[in-house]
Amino acid sequence: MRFAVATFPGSNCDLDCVHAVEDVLGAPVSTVWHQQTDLDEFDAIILPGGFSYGDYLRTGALARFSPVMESVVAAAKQGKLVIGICNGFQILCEVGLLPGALMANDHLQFRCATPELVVENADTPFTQDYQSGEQIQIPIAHGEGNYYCDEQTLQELEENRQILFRYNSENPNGSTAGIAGIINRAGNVLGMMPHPERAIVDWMGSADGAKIFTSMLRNWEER
Amino acid sequence: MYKAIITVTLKESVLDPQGVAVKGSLHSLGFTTVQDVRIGKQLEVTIDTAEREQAQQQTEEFCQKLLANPVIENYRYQLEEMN
Amino acid sequence: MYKAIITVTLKESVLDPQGVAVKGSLHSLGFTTVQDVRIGKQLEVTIDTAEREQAQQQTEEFCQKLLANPVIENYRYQLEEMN
Amino acid sequence: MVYSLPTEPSPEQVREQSLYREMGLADDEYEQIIGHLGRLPNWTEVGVYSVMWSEHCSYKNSKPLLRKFPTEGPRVLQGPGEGAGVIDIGDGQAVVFKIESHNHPSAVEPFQGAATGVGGIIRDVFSMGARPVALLNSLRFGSLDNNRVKYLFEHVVAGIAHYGNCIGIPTVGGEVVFDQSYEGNPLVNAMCVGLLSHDQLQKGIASGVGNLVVYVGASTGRDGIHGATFASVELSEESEEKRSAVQVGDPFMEKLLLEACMEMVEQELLVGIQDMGAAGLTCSSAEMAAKGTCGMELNLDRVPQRETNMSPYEIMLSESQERMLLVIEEQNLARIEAICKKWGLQSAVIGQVTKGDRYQVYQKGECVADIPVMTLVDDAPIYHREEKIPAYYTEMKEINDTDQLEGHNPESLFEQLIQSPNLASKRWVYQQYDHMVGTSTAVLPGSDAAVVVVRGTDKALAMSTDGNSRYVYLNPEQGGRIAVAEAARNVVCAGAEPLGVTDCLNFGSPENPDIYWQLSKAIDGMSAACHTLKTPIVGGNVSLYNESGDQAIYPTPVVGMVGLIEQRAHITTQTWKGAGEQIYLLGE
Ligand SMILES: Nc1ncnc2c1ncn2[C@@H]1O[C@H](COP(=O)(O)OP(=O)(O)O)[C@@H](O)[C@H]1O
Repeated sequence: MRFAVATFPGSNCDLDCVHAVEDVLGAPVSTVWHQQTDLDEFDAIILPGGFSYGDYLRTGALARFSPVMESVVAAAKQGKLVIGICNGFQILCEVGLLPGALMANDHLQFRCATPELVVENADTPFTQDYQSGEQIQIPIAHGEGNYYCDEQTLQELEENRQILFRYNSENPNGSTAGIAGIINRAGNVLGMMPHPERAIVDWMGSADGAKIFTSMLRNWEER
Repeated sequence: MYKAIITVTLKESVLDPQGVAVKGSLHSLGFTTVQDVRIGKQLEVTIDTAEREQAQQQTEEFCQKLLANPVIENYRYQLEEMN
Repeated sequence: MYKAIITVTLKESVLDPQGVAVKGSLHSLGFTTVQDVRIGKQLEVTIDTAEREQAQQQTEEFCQKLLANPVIENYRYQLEEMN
Repeated sequence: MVYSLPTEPSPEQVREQSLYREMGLADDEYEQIIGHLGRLPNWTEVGVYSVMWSEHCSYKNSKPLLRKFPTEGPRVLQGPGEGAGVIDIGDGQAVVFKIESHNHPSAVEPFQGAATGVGGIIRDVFSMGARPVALLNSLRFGSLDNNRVKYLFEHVVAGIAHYGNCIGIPTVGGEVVFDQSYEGNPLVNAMCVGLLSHDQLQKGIASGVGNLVVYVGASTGRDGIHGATFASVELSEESEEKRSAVQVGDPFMEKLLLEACMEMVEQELLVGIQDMGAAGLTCSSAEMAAKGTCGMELNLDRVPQRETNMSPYEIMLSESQERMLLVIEEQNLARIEAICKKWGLQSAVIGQVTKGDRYQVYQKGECVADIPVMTLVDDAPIYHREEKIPAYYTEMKEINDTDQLEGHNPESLFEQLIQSPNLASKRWVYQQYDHMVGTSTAVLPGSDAAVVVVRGTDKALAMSTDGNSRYVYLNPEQGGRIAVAEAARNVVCAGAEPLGVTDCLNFGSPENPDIYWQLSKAIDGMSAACHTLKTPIVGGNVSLYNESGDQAIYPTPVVGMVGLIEQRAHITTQTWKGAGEQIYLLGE
C-alpha cells in the first residue's frame, strides 16, 4: 500500500505523518508537493496538519485551490482512502469532500492537549482495528476545531454513522455534538481534528493513534 | 480602477464566540448598554479595470468562490470608483 | 437603540500578510486584475440608548480603549438608529 | 563625496542641530564618526552608525563584563558571536541554541511584539544551518490585578502561540513570573533550539571578491525603523511616538524561508548567511563584511520594497521581518533562484563583495553611504561604566529573614503562597502552545525540563529556562549562581548531562551605577557556576534600559540550559509513579 502525504506551503505535520506511516506500517510513503497533479501511483492520501497558506482568510480556504486538490478529489471519487488531519480536515470541508465547516474554538484560544475520544463507529476502513465504544487518547492542537454543521446535516451524519470520533467528557473547542472526526457518505474520506500521528508509540504519551494506520492497511489488503 | 469593499459576516444562525467575548469585555469595562456584538471581516480589494460591470462581476465571482464560506458566512459588497 | 458599525483596519504602513496571501490566491485563480487586498475587521455593536450623542461618545471611547490598538490599527465607524 | 537627499537634513544641519542625538548617538560618538570618515556623515550614514553602535548591536555597555563568561569547552563548536551557539552532541551532530529578548516591542504591541521575538530567534538558529526543533520562553509581568497587565499577558502568550504554532516548531517549556517590578516593562525572552550536522554549519560571513549578495524573503517596508535603538532606551511617553518601531510578523512567510534555506544548506550553495534582524539590512551586511574583512557594495534599487519612495535611510534601517541575506558564488545563483521560486519567495541580487574595506551603498546611481566597514563593528565605542554598591543592598543585608516571619501564622502564609499565580500551574499558558508538533517531544511542559528526542538516534535533548530575579536583586552574585544551578538541576532531573548555556541579561539602565553593579555581580555569579558545572555560555543577549517611570525592573538574568540524554531509557520525569515508592532527599 503506497501512501502520499500532501505538502502545502505552510504544512507542518507532513513529515510527522511520513514518520508515522513508516514507523507503524513500514509501508512506502512519500510527500507530494502541492503542485503535483498526478496521484495515480498512490493508494491512500494524507492531508496533514499545519497552517497551509498561513491559514489566512479561513483555515483551509486557500489550500483547497492548490493543484493537488483536484487529484485528491478525483482519488476520493475513485474510492481511494483519504484522511485529513487537523488542517487537512479543514481543507476537506472547504473543498466539499466533507460536510460542514470548522470554526474558531469557542474559547478563542489555541488548544494543545490530549483529550479522551470515543470511537463511535468501528466498521470503517479507518477504524476497523478499534472496538466501537472504545475510549482512546489522541492529542489535539488547533485554534479552529469547532466543527459546525446545520441540524439536517447533523441528523444525516448520525443516521449514516458518519461520526467516527467524539470527545468523551470535555469538549475542547465547542464542536457540534462533540464531533472530533467524520467520514463521508461513501466511507473512504476521513476528517479529524486529533492527530493520530502524535500517538503511535508509548513515549509519546499514547499509542492509540496507530490503529488508524493499521486499519487502513488491513482494509486495503482485504479489498 | 475600482475598489470593492466586501463585508463577510457569520450567518445569524451561527454563534459568534468572538463577538460574545468582546461583548463581555465591553461590559466589564463598564459599557453595560452594549446589547450585542457581531464580528466580521472587511476586505478592500482594488481591481484594475475601467468598467464597473467587470469589477462587479469579478467581485461577485471571487466572493462566492473564495472569500466567503457559504456554510457559515454571508457576504455583501459595494464598489467605489477610484482615481 | 443604535447600531455602531465599526471598521478596524491595519495602518497603511503596516504589513498585512493575510491580504498578501489572499491576493496571491486570487491571482492564481485567474483574477489577475486584482492589484491589492487589505483585510480588516468589521464589528456591529448594538447599544441600548435613545440618544445618538451617548451612543457616539461610547463608541468612540471603546474603540480607543479596546477595539483598536492605535499602534498598528485605525478605526472608523458609523451609527445607525434602530427600531 | 556622498550624496544627500534634498528632502533630508544636510550633513551640516545634522551637526549644527545635533540631530544625531535623536538617533541615540552621544556627542563624542558623533565626533568619532567624523574622525572615521574624515568628513561630515550624511543622514544615511548617521543612521547606519547609530544602529550599529546601539547597545543592541554593539554591546557597548556590556562587552567588558561579558568577557568574564567562560565560553569554551571541548564540545563547543561555535561560541558567542554568530547567530547562535553550537555544541557537539556526538555522531557528527550538534545542538544549536540561543535566547533573545523582545521586551520593548512587547510592551507597546504585545501580540506582534512577542510573535516577532519568536520569529527573530528562529531565524538566528536556522541561519546557522540548523533545523529548529524546540522553542522555550521566559516571561515577566506585573501583578495580574492590573487590567493592563492582564492584557499584556494574554496577548504576549497568544502572540508566542501564533508564531510558533503556525511555523510548526513545538514550544516545549518556559517560565512565567508576576512581580510588581515588571508593571510597566514586561519581559519577553524567547529561546530556540535546533539540530545540525557538523558539515552543515553556516556562518554570517562575506568573502570572495565578486561573490553576490542576495536578498531573500519579505519585502522591505517602513516598519521597525530604528527598532534597535528603540530597544536601547527607556520606555517613556515618547516611545509611544516611536510606534512605527513595531513590526507585524508573518510566520507563514518564515516557514517558507526556513524550508528554502534548509534546501540551500543541504545543497551547499552558501558562502555566508545572516538573518536581517535588529538593524535589518545594515547590521547583517556590515557584520558579514566585517567578519570576512572585505568590502561590500549594495544597490538599494534592487531591494524588494513594499512601499513607494523609500529613502536609503529607511531601506537600510527597516526591520521588516522574515528576511535573509546570503552571500553566494555567482555560479550558484540559478539554483538559489529555483529554490526561492519553488517556495514562492522573492529573491534579488542586491550587491557584491568587493576588495578593500569600503562599505558602499548606492541608490539611483548615487553613492549614499561610503564607510570603512570595520569602523561600524570593531571600532564601536565601549564603555566601562561606574559600579556602586546600592544602598538597598547594604540595608537588606542587615535584615535577619527569620525575624520577618515573627508573628505570622505559618498556615495562612502557606495558603497565601499556594494562591500566588507564581506557584500556580502554568497550564493556561502552555496549552496554547503546540508542544507536540514534530512528534519528538518526550517530556511535555509540566515537568522540570522538557525533553525532545533526536530522531534516528537513541539520544534526546533536555532543556529549561530559569531565573529568579528576587534572589538576584537581594544578592546579584548568589542570584546569578542560583539561576545557572537551577537550570542545571532541571536538566539533570530529566536525565541529562548539562552541555551549555545561553543567557538573556534583562537589566535597567547601565548608566545607573547601582544597576551596573548588579549586572557585573550577576555575571560574576553566573560565570562561577558555569565554570564549576563545566557548562560554557555559548550565546546570549543583553537587554538594558528595562525601566519605566523611575522604576527599574528587578535584575533578571534568564538562563537557558541544554543537556544531552545519551539513551532514551534515561529520560526521567517529576511525578511519582506509584504507591510504595521510596522517597529520598538528596543534598544538604
Ligand atoms: N511561558 C511558558 N511557556 C511554556 N511552558 C511554560 C511556560 N511557563 C511555564 N511553563 C512550563 O510549566 C512547567 C512549570 O513551570 P514552572 O512553574 O516555572 O516550573 P519550575 O518551577 O519547576 O521551573 C514547566 O514544564 C515549564 O516548562
